[in-house]
Amino acid sequence: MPHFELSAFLMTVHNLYLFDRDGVCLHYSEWHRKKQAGIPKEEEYKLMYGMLFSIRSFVSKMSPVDMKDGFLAFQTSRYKLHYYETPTGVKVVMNTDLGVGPIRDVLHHIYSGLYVELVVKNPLCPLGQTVQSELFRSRLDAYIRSLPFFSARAG
Amino acid sequence: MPAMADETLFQLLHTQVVAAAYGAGRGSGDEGLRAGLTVLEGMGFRVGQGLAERLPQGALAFREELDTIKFLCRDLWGAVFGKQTDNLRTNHQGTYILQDNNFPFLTQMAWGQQYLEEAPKFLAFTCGLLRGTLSSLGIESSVTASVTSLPACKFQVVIQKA
Amino acid sequence: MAIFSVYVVNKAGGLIYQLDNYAPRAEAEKTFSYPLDLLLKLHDERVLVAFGQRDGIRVGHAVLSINGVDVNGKYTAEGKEVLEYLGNPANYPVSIRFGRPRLTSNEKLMLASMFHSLFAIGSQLSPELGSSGIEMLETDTFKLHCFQTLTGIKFVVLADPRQGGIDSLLRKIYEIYSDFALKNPFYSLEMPIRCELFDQNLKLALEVAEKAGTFGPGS
Amino acid sequence: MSRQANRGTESKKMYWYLPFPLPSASLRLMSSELFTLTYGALVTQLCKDYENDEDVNKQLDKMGYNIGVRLIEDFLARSNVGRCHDFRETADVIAKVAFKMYLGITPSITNWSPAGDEFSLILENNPLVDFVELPDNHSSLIYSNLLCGVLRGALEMVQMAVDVKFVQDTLKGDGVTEIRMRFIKRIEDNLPAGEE
Repeated sequence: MPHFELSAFLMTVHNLYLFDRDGVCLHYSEWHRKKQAGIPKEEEYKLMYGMLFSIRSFVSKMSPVDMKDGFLAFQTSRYKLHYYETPTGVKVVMNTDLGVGPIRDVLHHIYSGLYVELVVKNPLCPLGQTVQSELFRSRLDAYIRSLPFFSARAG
Repeated sequence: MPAMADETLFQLLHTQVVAAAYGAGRGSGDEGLRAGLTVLEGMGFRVGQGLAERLPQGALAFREELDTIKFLCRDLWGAVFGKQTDNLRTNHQGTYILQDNNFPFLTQMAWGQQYLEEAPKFLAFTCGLLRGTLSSLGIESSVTASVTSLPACKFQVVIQKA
Repeated sequence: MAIFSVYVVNKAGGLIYQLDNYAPRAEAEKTFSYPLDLLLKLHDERVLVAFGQRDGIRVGHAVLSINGVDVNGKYTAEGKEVLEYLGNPANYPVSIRFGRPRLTSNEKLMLASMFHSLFAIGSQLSPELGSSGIEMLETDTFKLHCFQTLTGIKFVVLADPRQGGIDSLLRKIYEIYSDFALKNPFYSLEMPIRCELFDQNLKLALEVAEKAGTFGPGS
Repeated sequence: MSRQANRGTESKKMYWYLPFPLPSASLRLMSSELFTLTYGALVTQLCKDYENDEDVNKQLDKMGYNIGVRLIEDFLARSNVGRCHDFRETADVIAKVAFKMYLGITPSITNWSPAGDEFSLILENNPLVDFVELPDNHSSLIYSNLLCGVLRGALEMVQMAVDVKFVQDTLKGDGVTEIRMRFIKRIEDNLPAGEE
């Protein structure tokens, strides 16, 4: 029997990773996370990126037909990982609970409305490094908290 | 509201203009900073002169100094930054303060104090632009900028009496 | 609707059973004059399209045949290197058939063990307590469903994103596995499953599931 | 309005009204020329800072590259252009979407190489060079070289290594301005070192 939690889904956003095409973790933030990975953060980012990199090549080989968007999401018994990648290799990864449906437009907004506007267009933000801009961090945090499927209660 | 595409291209070019002003061995530390600001202001001045020459003749029918400054606040700012300045003050003795609470070269940087010490580099070109436009309109001036909390900043225009 | 393939993976990540149920053929044959306006590259003993897309030929497609004769990996039927052959203007015009490369059994083994480790990482990186490994993985062309037994055997089904009834299919496969593999005295655990009855019952179960149809929009 | 006590140059707040707004057309004109004028000031400054034209050309290309690697992200955010898998597709997107969006012109695409890995962009009017005459002591200056850097930087970010150069330039007396683009190789994105 697949492990299937029948309790009412508590809509929530767990955490978010932002990577560039070289695997640099540009940004990480979390909102409701009950379990840590048990390894240092830098190792966690490498493990996450390595997993995503492998999934990309895994799905491109496994796919029976030519793909367009490719890998979209995966889920386990307790959470769902949503994935969005741009032609420049910027990767937006958001973990939510199982009840959250496709959120491609949300991830696209994080890329175009927040990362491009407040990091790429900030002359003082060098590319390929962890983002230092506080404006980007605060706007991202505010945006995530404003999402309909973000619920503080689950904290 | 993100800027128009061509405004974005201009902003990215402006970033390279700032980089050029501080490149080419202009010295480091304060001396380098001053030299860079002067070069930036100089480039802005040339662009300001060029812009003023392309004004439709009608716009030059100003007599009043104040009207010229208002022209800067509305039309020049509109053409260059896609918005108007938010405030204009004057002591009626040739000193004007143009305030922009959302200066486009700063809006992507911060909301508050972060990058405060770097901000002046992104204002010098505009100082020169204002001075250059005024000088083409026959008004000599000195223009300085100040920023205390991004993305707001002030440009002080002091008219040199003949 | 379509169920594309089934994989059974043992505790150590070894592939012990694999079935291709439905593999749509996406192929395109075209005659080219010299020089070839597609960029080819060698990858895993095959010649693939690296850049350039036209008339149904896509990046990632493999050279399947030259002038109607199937190639053998990176060699032509006559044993010459495909890349060399296509680099020589004398061989033009040439008719080349391109298509999505079929997975070799070696690649299937590698992909099974890759999924095995991805499954585990999915659990390790979970932000919630008590999470299993990856149970479902979604792309725009297929959904991968995985059911892991308490004994660590993974049953993996790849199907069209809109194919329904996969959970019950996975349970059915588990029953067939215990009936026709586990209970078969000649089958040793964790080893490749070569039981005829397992094979037949599994194919039957796939047909039933495909006919059960789909849920969600579209046929 | 009461006169403020003389607090230095601090002046009293004054509500100002505008005599008459400029017609928006002339605003559009000024903003499009702003880019050209700013570019001119940049080139002039570089010619002061560097003795020979080769160094200026190199600086312009480097600055263009710095713009291109960021401009591509803005372009992708604005247009929903997907990954480019073909050089002909790429040429169309550059000429018909990117140039139109950022410079307001649509260069024509010509002179395809037989292998489809080289083409030319023909610009009837190069917006960078309005009102510019090249002084004769700068004969080997490639005035618009920034454009080559922008294209090279942007395409590199989408995994295409390309060579971009001017082969004709109206500034040098040619009939049109022609930018030659040659596909070198596809850049595979690989795993950072030290990964499993």
